Amino acid sequence: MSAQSNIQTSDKPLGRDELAELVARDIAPGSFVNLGIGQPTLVSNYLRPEQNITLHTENGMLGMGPVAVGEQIDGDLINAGKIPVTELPGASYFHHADSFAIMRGGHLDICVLGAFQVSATGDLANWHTGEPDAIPAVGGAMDLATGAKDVFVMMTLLTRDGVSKLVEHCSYPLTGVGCVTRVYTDKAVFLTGPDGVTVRETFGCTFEELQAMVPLPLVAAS
Amino acid sequence: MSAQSNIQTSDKPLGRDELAELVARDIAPGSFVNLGIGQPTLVSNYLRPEQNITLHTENGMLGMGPVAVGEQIDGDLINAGKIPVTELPGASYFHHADSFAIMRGGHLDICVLGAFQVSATGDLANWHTGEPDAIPAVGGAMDLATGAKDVFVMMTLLTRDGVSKLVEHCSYPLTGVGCVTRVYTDKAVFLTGPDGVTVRETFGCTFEELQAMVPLPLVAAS
Amino acid sequence: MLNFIDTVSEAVAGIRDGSTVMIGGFGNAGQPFELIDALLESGATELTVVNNNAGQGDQGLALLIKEGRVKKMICSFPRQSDSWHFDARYKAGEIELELVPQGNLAERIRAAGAGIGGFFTPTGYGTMLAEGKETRIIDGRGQVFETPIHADVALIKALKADGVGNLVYRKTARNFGPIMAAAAKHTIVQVSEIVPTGALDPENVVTPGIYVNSIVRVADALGSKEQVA
Amino acid sequence: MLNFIDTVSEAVAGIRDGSTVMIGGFGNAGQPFELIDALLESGATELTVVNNNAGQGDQGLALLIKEGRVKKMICSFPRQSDSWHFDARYKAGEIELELVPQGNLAERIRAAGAGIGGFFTPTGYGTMLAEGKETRIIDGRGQVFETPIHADVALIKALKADGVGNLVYRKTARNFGPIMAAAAKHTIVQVSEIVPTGALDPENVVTPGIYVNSIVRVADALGSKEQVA
Repeated sequence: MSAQSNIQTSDKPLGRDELAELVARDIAPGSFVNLGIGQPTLVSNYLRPEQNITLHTENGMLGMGPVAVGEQIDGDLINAGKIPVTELPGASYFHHADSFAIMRGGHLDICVLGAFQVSATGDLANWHTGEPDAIPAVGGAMDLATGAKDVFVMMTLLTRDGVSKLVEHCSYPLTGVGCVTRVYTDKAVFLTGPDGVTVRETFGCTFEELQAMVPLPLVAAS
Repeated sequence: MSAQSNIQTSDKPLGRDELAELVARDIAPGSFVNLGIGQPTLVSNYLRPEQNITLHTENGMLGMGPVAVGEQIDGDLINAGKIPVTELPGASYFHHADSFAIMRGGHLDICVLGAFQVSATGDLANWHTGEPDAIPAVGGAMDLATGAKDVFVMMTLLTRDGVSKLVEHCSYPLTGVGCVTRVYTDKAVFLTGPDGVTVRETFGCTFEELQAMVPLPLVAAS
Repeated sequence: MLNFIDTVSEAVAGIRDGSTVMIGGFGNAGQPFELIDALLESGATELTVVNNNAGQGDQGLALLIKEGRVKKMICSFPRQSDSWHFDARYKAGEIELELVPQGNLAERIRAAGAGIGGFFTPTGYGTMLAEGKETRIIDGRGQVFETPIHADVALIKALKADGVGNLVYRKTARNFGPIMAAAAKHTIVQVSEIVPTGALDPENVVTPGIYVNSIVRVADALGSKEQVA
Repeated sequence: MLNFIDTVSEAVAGIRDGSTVMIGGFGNAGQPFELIDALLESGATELTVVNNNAGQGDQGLALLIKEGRVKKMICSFPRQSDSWHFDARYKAGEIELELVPQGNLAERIRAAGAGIGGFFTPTGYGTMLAEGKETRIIDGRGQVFETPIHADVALIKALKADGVGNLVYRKTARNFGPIMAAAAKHTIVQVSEIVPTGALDPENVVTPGIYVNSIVRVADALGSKEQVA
């Protein structure tokens, strides 16, 4: 709608790995970060040692290293997705209440989560389809959404049916209210907040083409 | 008032050490115990190794040993009264919230506290004289009174002016409501509860003589 | 009182029908498989089970659910690729589910052990998991009132115990063990090793012996490093 | 962000007038005397101080109070045989006192670090320390609503830090350190020793580095074993 500034930074939509690389680049040095199960886990592949990022896993560890392979695999050392992982120097272990105190007490700088939908005001829906016969499972999603200083979402902008997942109001059951600060999608990066949605950059589409896909008013970053 | 059973077990009032020895003997083997500052601390002198009692100190330790002497003295190892103590095999250290979780969560079998007054229904007053110019200080008294499974009080039965500290209703500010289960005094051991006060044994007085000192109806143990 | 017990069967023998049983573990890490198997053998039923998940594959808690011993699950994440026994019971309406955000689950268990009557937390505010619950705005944030989860029994797994019941754990297998030990009336622990009193550094004890009632040694426990690697 | 700082003066330089400052220690054990002295030197005033006590003798927190830098004390046990500086200020009406049962003090500090908006506890129910507070009956017991205590800064003392700020403590000097580190926006730690990252066993870390902002080494700290013995 608003300014015509050229914020298109890629001539194609971003793939999952490109998007993960972008998120990784945007994490400030020295941050404490929790990467949600699924697509957000890819971000860890692109964190550079000089960024000095500490990864938290909610099942009780700070200083989580890469996925374990071969001889490293240890059933007592897993991440929140129950995948065997490794331990970096400077790691620490703690019990579940202490681990969630880190999340809920606002000590994580960033968590990166997948989503079914994000609303214009940063509401997040990522835990339940709302279908009557679905078995609900929430895990630590609500604690992360509510507790981290910044909540980044990674998702495709559109469903397989071409419907925007960035919405005026979420139709799926909420995970948290007004918690999402950034949305990284294959087609654009959105900054969400109480004043609405700003588009930081677009990938493979112009701002106007993006606006046509999203059913809520967007503002281009200046 | 009631039965004439002979419950006098000593021909003289008990001294502080005799009383401490009696309390020590009454603690069940294997108990976890917190001894309050002052007179209750004497109890530790009479605990026998075969009783296998574990002492808790609210500043963050289980398995506290005797007072430290000479080379043992270590400013980092003190009890709740800030006296240097020692560590026994099997000890553990923890922070203040974890330490008070032990007390408040009902995990201590017994705490032994001093008192200004105890009421007929087990109300405890032991932290504040209520005088307007007194500097109030409560420490862990309310947590102990409220949290331990059994609260034993050790005190002289009478004030220096000869007034009973076992009272119908406390006139001093309360530490806890209905929390005291036993009162050990120089003149008698009282069992308190919602149904009133039973005298287990008397020292240096008969039940009738005791009743004459205490302004509330007593029942002799049968 | 602390007891060292020879067999897992004896350790769980006192668990009665209708008990609320906390079971440690997150996924397989820290899950006390041998104690759970013994509980299955014991025949105890109509149980309310507190665990982060609702069983995986064909072992441990999953079997307890398969055999119809679990009346109600209190957990945060029942649905997994291999949670077929829970899925079947749930879809058949044969098991009750109290779904709790994982942080609320941990904090509610901790609250029970710490003597907290209830607490307010922002987690879950404005979601369907807060429906019917008391809420209030504190410091400008919506918060939900959550209550402690107490249990009759906790079954947990630790690495080592000493002679007074102090425990240490191993890596992320620690998870719910320490808070469940504190929240249950009776805590039963399976350990890989029992060491002499004094062999654990008092600075490094994770669960003090005051929280432990029964200890049984299970040398080559399922889910340990050797089993998985 | 974690910073290793050369001097206690630099470490406390950012503490502003009117700040709420948590100070670790129970009695002298764990009291960060050198950081407190530096705070005194810095001239910061109108402070609200959270500590179990209100200073002892003529050192540390007692001097801060003597010099009139403390507007308000939040503590459980101000009155001691050698708390003459607090006593004098208090009797002169020159210092405000919020008296908190020690367990409520610890739990309220922990609540701040853990993101809890408030909690109910039986401690203090029916006493004058519950006057004016919300109460309710939970499971048949009277309980009092208590709120978190947040702070701008925590000054604490630990034994060792590694390169990422993980801390271990020594014996009962641990006391309030771990919960204050989590409750303050900015945590400043004095340690006896800084060890390489990897030198602390991850199983034995008491305060993870995420809670630590500034570390300064004070080799021969007051109140350590050598000083007392």
